[in-house]
Amino acid sequence: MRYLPKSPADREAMLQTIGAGSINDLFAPIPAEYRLTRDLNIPRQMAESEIVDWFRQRSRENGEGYTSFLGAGAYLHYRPVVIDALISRGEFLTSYTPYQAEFAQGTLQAIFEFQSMICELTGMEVANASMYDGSTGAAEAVMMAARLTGHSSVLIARSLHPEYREVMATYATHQGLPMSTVPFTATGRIDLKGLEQSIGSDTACVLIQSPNFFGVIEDVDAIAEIAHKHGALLVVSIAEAVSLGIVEPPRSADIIAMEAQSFGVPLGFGGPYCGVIATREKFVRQMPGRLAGQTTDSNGKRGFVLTLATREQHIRREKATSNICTNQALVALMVNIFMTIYGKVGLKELAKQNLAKTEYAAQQFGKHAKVLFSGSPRFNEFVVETSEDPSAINGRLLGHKITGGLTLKKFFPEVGNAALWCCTEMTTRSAIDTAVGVVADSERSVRSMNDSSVEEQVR
Amino acid sequence: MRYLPKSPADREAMLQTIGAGSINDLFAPIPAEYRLTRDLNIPRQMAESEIVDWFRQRSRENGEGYTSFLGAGAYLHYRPVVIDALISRGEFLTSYTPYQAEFAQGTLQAIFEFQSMICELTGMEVANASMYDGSTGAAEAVMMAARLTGHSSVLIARSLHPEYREVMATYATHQGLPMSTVPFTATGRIDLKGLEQSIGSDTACVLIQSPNFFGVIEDVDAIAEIAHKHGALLVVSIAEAVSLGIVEPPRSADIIAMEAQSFGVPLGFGGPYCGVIATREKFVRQMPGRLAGQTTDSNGKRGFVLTLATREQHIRREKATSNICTNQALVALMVNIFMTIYGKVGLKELAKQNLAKTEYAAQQFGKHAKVLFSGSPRFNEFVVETSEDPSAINGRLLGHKITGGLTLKKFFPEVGNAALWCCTEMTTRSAIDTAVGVVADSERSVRSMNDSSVEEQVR
Amino acid sequence: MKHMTRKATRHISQNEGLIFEKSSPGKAAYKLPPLDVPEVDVAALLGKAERKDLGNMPEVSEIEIIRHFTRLSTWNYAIDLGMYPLGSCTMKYNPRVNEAVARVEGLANGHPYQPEKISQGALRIMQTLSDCLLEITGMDAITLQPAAGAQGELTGLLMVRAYHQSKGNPRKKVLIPDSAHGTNPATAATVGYAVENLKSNSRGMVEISALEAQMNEDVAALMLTNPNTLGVFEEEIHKIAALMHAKGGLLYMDGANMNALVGKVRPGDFGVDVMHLNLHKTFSTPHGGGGPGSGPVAVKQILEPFLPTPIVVKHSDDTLGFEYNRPQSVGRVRAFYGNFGMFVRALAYIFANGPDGLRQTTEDAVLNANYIRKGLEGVYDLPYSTPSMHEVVFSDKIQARKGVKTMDMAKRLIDYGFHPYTTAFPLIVSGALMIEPTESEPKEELDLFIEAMKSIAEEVEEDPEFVLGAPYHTRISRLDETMAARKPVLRWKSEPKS
Amino acid sequence: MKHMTRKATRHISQNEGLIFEKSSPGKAAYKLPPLDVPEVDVAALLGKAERKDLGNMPEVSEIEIIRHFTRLSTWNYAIDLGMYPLGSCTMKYNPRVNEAVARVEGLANGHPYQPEKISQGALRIMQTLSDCLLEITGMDAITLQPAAGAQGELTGLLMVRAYHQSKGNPRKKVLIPDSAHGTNPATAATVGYAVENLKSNSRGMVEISALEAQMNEDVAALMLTNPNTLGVFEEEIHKIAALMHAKGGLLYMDGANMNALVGKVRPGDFGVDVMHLNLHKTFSTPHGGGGPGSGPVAVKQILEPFLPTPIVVKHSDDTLGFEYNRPQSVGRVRAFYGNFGMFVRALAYIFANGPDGLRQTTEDAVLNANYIRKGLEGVYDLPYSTPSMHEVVFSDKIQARKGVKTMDMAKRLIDYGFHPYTTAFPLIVSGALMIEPTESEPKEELDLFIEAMKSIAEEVEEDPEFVLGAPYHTRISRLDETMAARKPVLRWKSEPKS
Ligand SMILES: Cc1ncc(COP(=O)(O)O)c(C=O)c1O
Ligand SMILES: Cc1ncc(COP(=O)(O)O)c(C=O)c1O
Repeated sequence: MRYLPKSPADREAMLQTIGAGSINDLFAPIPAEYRLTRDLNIPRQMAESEIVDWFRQRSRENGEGYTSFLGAGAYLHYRPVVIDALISRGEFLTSYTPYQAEFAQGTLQAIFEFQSMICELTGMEVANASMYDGSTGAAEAVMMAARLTGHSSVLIARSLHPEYREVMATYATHQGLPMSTVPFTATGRIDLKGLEQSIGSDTACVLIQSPNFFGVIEDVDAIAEIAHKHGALLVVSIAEAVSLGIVEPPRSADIIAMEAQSFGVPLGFGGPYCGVIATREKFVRQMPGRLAGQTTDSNGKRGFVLTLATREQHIRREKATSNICTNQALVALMVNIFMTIYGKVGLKELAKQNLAKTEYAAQQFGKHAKVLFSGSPRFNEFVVETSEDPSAINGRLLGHKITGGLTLKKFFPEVGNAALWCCTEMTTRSAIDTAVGVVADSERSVRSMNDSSVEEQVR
Repeated sequence: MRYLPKSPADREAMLQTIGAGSINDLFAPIPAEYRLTRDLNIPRQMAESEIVDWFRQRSRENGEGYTSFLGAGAYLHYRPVVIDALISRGEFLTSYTPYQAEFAQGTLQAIFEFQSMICELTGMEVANASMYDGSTGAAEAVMMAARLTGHSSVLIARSLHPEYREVMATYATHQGLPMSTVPFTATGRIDLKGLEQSIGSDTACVLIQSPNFFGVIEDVDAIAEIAHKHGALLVVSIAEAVSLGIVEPPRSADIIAMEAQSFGVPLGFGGPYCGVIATREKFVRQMPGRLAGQTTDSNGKRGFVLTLATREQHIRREKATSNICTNQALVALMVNIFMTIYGKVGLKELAKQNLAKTEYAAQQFGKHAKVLFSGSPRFNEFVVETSEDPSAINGRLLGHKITGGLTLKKFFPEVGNAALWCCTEMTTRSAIDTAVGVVADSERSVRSMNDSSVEEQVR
Repeated sequence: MKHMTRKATRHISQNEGLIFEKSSPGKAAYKLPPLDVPEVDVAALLGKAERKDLGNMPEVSEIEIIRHFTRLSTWNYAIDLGMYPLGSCTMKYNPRVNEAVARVEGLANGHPYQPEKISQGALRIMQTLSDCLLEITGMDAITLQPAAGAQGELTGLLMVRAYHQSKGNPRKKVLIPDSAHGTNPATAATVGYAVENLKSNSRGMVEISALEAQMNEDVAALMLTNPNTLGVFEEEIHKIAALMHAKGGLLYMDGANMNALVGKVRPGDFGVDVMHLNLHKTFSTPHGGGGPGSGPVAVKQILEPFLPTPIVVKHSDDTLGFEYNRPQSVGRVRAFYGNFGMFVRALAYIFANGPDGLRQTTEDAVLNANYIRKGLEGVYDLPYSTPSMHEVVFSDKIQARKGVKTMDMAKRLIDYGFHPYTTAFPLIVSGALMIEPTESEPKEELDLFIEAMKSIAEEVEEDPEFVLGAPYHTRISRLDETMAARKPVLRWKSEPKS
Repeated sequence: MKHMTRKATRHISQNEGLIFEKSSPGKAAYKLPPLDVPEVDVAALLGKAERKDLGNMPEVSEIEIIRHFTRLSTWNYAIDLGMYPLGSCTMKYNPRVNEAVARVEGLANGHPYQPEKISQGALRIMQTLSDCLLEITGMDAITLQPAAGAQGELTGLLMVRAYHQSKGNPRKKVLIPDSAHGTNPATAATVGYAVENLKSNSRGMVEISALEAQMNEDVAALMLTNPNTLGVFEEEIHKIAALMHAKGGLLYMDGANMNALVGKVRPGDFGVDVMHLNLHKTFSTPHGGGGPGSGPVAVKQILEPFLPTPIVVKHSDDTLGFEYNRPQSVGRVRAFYGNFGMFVRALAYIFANGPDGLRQTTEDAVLNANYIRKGLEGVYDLPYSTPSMHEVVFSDKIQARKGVKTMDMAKRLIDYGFHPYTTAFPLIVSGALMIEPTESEPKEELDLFIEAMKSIAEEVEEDPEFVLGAPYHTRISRLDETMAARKPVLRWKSEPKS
């Protein structure tokens, strides 16, 4: 009961003031037959040291100490220690949504700065305070596009993160928003011809990802042109925010739905992350999520408030632009601090290091196996096709304390024995060389097996 | 240069304002022949990630993951996470000595509470804001005793922490304070007869430790009686603060010099720790170190200030009670928070767990080897005498990822093959059993060797 | 100050501009390690996709960043500073050990796609938390995937829809009491249901006869908050459940107010079919200025087939894993597995409390709310005299006569050093003061709060104009929200170069 | 406020009593794990040594502790909040990475007596830091043992004494300029030396002729701060060293002001024999409200035999270890090896800067001080016009005519949102304003400071009485220090039970 600030005497005195004979008097409204008369069957109260030990043990069972080549929507970048030092301040950590602006200017100004930086980076005019994550952000962006256009079907690139596609499907089902998929070509980019064919006058938007799930940068302008020609909006999902340091943002998009996890948010086994939606000013009243805006106080001093709340559920209820309430504020603050630390020059340099590591790795892998889509520009991910099933190779890599690239079979059976590899500034050359070595060994042994089976056949 | 908040343009503008042509103009007062015209030969500027990696590597070389039975003036107790969460607040971490009271009430009130709790725990009337550590605190307490009595020799228990003794010797050398040592008896306690014989009318104080270096609780009242009878003061050093939860404080002492590391301060390879001196009110003006005192502001509101500064070097210079200036403030704050967390009931319960673990361990060791001084009351340390050199046993324990007790030979050649073991609430029964097992094996193999050499002799 | 408060004083507070106003070319807070692979020619690799310029992104040093956010933080109120009695938000203590364990290396750095073999720690956490939450709610199956309460609602209603669909008819409507939180109707709309309002009765509860009248085969579910947003336990919950079930409908419970129930009664036992929990309310994960949250959805057996994918399962070799192949699933509601970091924190909270601690927590929460109710009864109008559980809702009826509204008194409360109560709802109370102290408040703080509220009521009597001008003691005075909405300035822009 | 400041505003601040005033029997913030060994009978084990009662130790819960110390903290000013121009204290930015690496498990939990074999990490840190500090100072050997600057002085003078002793005569006196910090004479006394004052000349420096006159075979050493406490570099340092050495004396340098020199000039090169460093000043370890510090002492070869034990050595197998067997050593100055946690931080700081960063740091520190000097020249009296290095010392001569002293203006500066400068010394300046901005201040903050100081000077002209009443904007007004000293209340006492 170490969190409870009451002594038995306090409780007694309070009950007396209230005029209750015992605490259970206060629970009288609960029908007696439902009242729990036993202890919950959960673990007994533990000491803090036991709790810490228990989770440390879980940590040791959870890949502690492995070097990873996994990306696919969750990226390992260095997190400057300043981030946690600052977000751990109780004034940020333990405050609520800044509904009372005069008592929450810290959070509000930080949100305003977050929105501003997201705009700078994405080339959009307005950005919101955050969405749950990249996948739900993308789904909300599509619903927003449907409201904006009044159209009611959606085109989705197959090269969008497959789990984002699934989420999109879940959200769209009951919105009367039929979805269809646009394939990618051998370049790893969206099939523009296919897009032209699928798009129609009822298309609310085209949803693509760039860099896409394979790390390939799409020709956004070409896609935008097609979309706009048909009165559809272009929604671009960005899953790897660090790409914005060196990859031109999709300025021709109408809505950008971004996952900002790369900006200082721990991998954390998949969450909490930080979605964010950015768009043009003229679309702002259809935007979901909270917005901080600048205003003045009664003495003319600059200050910030949550604004345009008439879009939101607590005012508009069933007519709101979204049902979102709690968002990812503290994670957005991490992102904010990360963007501030790296800033104008650092984000570029960081992105460049990612590019260089990835280029080196792709070159090395390319010597032994096939790197798919290698004619297209890419950021920090690439697909390696091997002769052997990549799961088997990954199994061997675990022995080197390395987590290999993501096996694509589950999501993209059409690419065969392929895996999605990711390098960031954290990936060392020696880890790359080790992984390449294991892949090379695999290729060699498959070749020699093939040779010997050829020999066998010959014999 | 990430810590430097200036752009090249800022520097240029400032130089212009100053009227300097270049930054080196400002270094003109340094004779040219001494100016460094090369880079310092130190490691190149490192990225934060590299720094973290470097120290993590050092950590792995530094006993990470070992279970330890070491005490001897540095104790491993559980540190509630609240401590670091609070002392990491910039307002505590990055403020200076509270010389400007109106802008430092947080630090000052915390010091006042620290002093108050130290008084409660030690049974003394006043306590200071901290000293460097237990060893220097003891030395300062002795010099204080010399000033108070006007006497000029010192008696020191041999059962005082041997490094404290060394520090005492260093400090005393040039103070004209001849030191002599009072031995301990087979009970592990100070030789009261020896004390009676050594003490004289010129003795400024008797300095003992309780629980002493062997974990044995001294008969403080008896020692105090002897000291006082001869006009000497009794200075008691307490190295294991947790003992105060269950061991009667040395109320008959005149000065208590305490090491409070046990109260929430990391082992940290020996520092920073937290010394503190507590004494009687009448001695306060000879006390070294800072003191916070209560007062009121011009509106009669309660507030706190540093006080009795006329004892200190910045006012009194060569006539000060001590040369101490910077103390261990942030560490004292850790101690403060720890004391607050455990409080009146928790400190007792904590101490009781230490006692129980130690008793269990001593019992178990006692089945196979000799536990010295076991007739005397002890807290959480005990001395085990083995047939084999304990260093050899400890070498084997390292294989079990256990750090055995401290080999005493270096400090106390007279005790032979003995080691000082410590158990705290962190020591698990299974670790104790493993260590006991290794000691038991050692005893068995020595016995069988002896047996076989006896056999050999017989043959 | 008209009246004095023992709670707070004024003190000097640092000003701070926008980060962009501190930027200057050449300052930097980062440093990258040297590259251990060859440099690349970006133009050659990216072609026209290369970005040349990062616009007005700031350039500042580390100390400026520390000061910037430290200064900003000092302008916020927080639970760590005092009582934060926002009704319906359960602003309880956020234990520090939660933060510590969430940052343990293997948990903070675990990749969602790392092999199951090296994900056993995370899976075990999810499994253990699920077990605990099922025991606490008395439900049969659970998903941890939803990111917050509202997404929990969405997930729950999707399952409701899938369930009815599986019976051949998704039905058309969801019944929602007029006292409900805005997310309830907003969610129902998202799932494609029409929202039908259910009027509360004079005791602030569902009127059984009204429910009887409105319930029919078109109704998919009733979304009920229990205790409801008045802090009132629906005493006839069993009848409500029976009524719904009789017509094939389901009972959805918005679990935002579970802090009134944990360890004392289980929704699964009183007829709830599906419910969400807010780990960021009941289970102490921090609010963080608005999030992140986590909104697990617990269901009865009948709804289990519809849970989002993946779910955690135990393999035959006793290791844990994810099961994706669930044909009746409503699908994913977000990428990966949910806000895992919040699972860690919530589980740490459950461990720290145990069965006895959780029960005592609930009791203290209810005790605190009733203590405040007692202290302010008569001073403020109590629109519903029904017994309060974990929160109490007053109205500004008495003060409104002097022209002072709930929001005005809220602003004045800031001057007294307290964060205000919730003013935005429940809509059935005009001018609501919705007060939820949680269990984390000592008697001392409650007494100060009661004192402050009484003092404000006196001020309203003596000088209503004065109260309307509040707050007076904050670094800025009342902000112009109308202007903010009329001419939205939603981002910083660099001054046009002259 | 008479004049406006752009630096700060007033805001609401939480009150908080003493922790004892929150205590109540039965509250607890701790919980111990179940005991895995048998319970013991305390009375049987301890007999009369058993403690029965812990007096008035508090009983409070965790949330109350979080609030208590969080509230207290908000009453403090700090580097993280803004400029902290305490002269001689080098209040520079305390990097957060230092705190992170100091908490890495094997370093935070290393026991000082663990076997050398598993202490190589800590030893390597000590070794690397020592190497860096020797390169920075240009000295030959070093001890990291002293806990702070003053203990560094003690250690240095002990070595001086041991050195002279080894030559047959410990000598009697230490020369100390009148501008020196109080620890210098206090330390000399502790080591048993008589202190002889050395008068500064009109330029604020050591007067060579005076030194010549006072230097003789009775003098063990000159303790010199360089740059001295006026922020002035002793231009004739080479002559000073030569003079000392000619008479067999040693030159001790108080390195408190090394922030003016690092990377630009090395004391070892200009004749210093022994010096201490303050890791908590020059090397960025946090001040923490008054400590901990760390005061390594670096020496020339001739003093190496006298270093405290143990020292770090490299064994023949290239592992590191401690060497205890040093017969000429002055002995230990504290238990274990010094404030190791500060070594980690200081080394992290050196790594983060590198040679270029350290030099730029020094240049910026000197630039900042000179910028302030320029900005306030004429407004405040500059008693010595000698060029300033890293700090500038004004006097209150102009303002004192109106009855306003340096401490009064310091209090008023608080109202402007700045921590005051140092007022206590150097004693050779009556009414000193000793201002050390460090390199951590942006131009913007310096401009605000200059503006504030000018504004205060104007206020003194216009309304000196007003300034005498400062501070006005803090949560408490000026505290009665006289009463505190006259009737000391140094601890809380429970109210006598009535
Ligand atoms: C009663 C009720 N339901 C639903 C919600 C929405 O929960 P969330 O903010 O986690 O989405 C809230 C949040 O305040 C609430 O109070
Ligand atoms: C010039 C000078 N010398 C010595 C000291 C004493 O150093 P410490 O406080 O680390 O003991 C100080 C501290 O302020 C100082 O400024």
